[in-house]
Amino acid sequence: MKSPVTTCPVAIRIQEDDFDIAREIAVLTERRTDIGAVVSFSGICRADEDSSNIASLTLEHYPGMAEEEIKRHVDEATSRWPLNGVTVIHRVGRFIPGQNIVLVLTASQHRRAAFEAAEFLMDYLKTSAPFWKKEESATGSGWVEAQARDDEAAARWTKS
Amino acid sequence: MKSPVTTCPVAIRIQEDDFDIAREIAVLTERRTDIGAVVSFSGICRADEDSSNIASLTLEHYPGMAEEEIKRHVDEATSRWPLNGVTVIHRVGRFIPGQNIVLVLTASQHRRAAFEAAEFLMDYLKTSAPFWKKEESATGSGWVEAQARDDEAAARWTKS
Amino acid sequence: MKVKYFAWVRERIGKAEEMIEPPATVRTVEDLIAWLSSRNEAYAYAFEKPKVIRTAIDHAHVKADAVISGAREIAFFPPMTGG
Amino acid sequence: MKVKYFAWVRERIGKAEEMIEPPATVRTVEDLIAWLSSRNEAYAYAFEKPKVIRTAIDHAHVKADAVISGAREIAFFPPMTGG
Repeated sequence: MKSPVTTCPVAIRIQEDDFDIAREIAVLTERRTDIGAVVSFSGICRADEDSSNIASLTLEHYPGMAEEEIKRHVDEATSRWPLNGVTVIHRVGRFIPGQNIVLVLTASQHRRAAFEAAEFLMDYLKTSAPFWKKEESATGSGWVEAQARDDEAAARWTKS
Repeated sequence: MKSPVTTCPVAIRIQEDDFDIAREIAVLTERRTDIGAVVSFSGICRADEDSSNIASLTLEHYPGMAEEEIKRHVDEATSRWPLNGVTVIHRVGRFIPGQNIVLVLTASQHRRAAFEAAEFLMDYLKTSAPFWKKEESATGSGWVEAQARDDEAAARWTKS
Repeated sequence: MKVKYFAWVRERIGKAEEMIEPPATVRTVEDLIAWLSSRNEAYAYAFEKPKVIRTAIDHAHVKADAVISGAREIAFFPPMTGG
Repeated sequence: MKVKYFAWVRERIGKAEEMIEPPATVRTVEDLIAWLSSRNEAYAYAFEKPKVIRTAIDHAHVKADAVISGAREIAFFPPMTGG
């Protein structure tokens, strides 16, 4: 039999606008019959970040480096897992609780690769992509501190 | 501060109709500000299951037991991870490559719980929920055989 | 009791369900498979590799040594391939 | 070379970027942080805990002992909190 040609389109966007998960999944999967598994992760602004009541979150990034850093990790993901498509969208600007912040989509023949690659990408976005969150609450505003648990999550993927 | 009341709505459906991921995510997250992470898994009919070219897949299930078996595993997932919502939709009937078969959605405060619970549910759906796939190809039709790798994937979650 | 068959077990036996009344000596799932297999070639073919067959009693997975008395519905099927 | 500051490093220094010309004795990222810190209290405050500060040279993360010669753009920022 003929093995189908597998391609892995990659889309990386940093934008203020919201994203449409269904549309992004459709873009990845339309007219393809080699994808068996699609995993999506959406990160949403919560009202209770670190036990203070959040009124809003402002996301700042390092233009240029942010895209390049995400690209480096997407490239690592596509070399580590047999992926058929990856989409990463990170929003910047000011958000209120309930609004979308980040989307990671991974497509593969089998679910394990799609799950692992999505988790890998999220762990690296959290700890290595140059984005910073400032939170506003009733008691004032301040920069969100990095979490040790995020460093530990990213460290899981280091090849020994 | 007042800790927000966290609820975990559960929806389990077995249906012939397609599902709309965006709508299902909206149902889980609308008017909530306690959800920080939503993971979706969609399983899609591939053209190249087990190295034969698939024309169609027919999904049969055990009505009654299928819903109960999924419910048992959703209950286990909600007891093992702090989840804010779970949706499982499994389609039955006849599918051609490219069509959706299954959707698992998990919502949580943090991404790790959402990722692990979604993977746990998929591993158990594959090995323990009473569904069977029959494939048709140019050379005939036959029942898809269970994969050892799926049993191994499910065994990861057994508490020792 | 009611017995249900799924996937190729159903196809080999040629029916999706039936009512049966096994004798009292048929105590376990294993006994029931042997008793059904002795009926005719269709059953014998369906159950030719008993270790492959999965069984549920009243919608819960059980092992071959499970006791069948009191069961309302017993189902036989191949390993599941959903998801 | 161009220097950029992000998040609370930017807020403490009071600007997002600037051109600098450090003397040749400033060889590494560590040296540069010390040299900037000596300029005034705003810089000293931004860099008061140098171990917390992350540095990128030309869009790539580097460590404190990285050599800065040849760099077009150096950025200082706190640990990242995206995603």
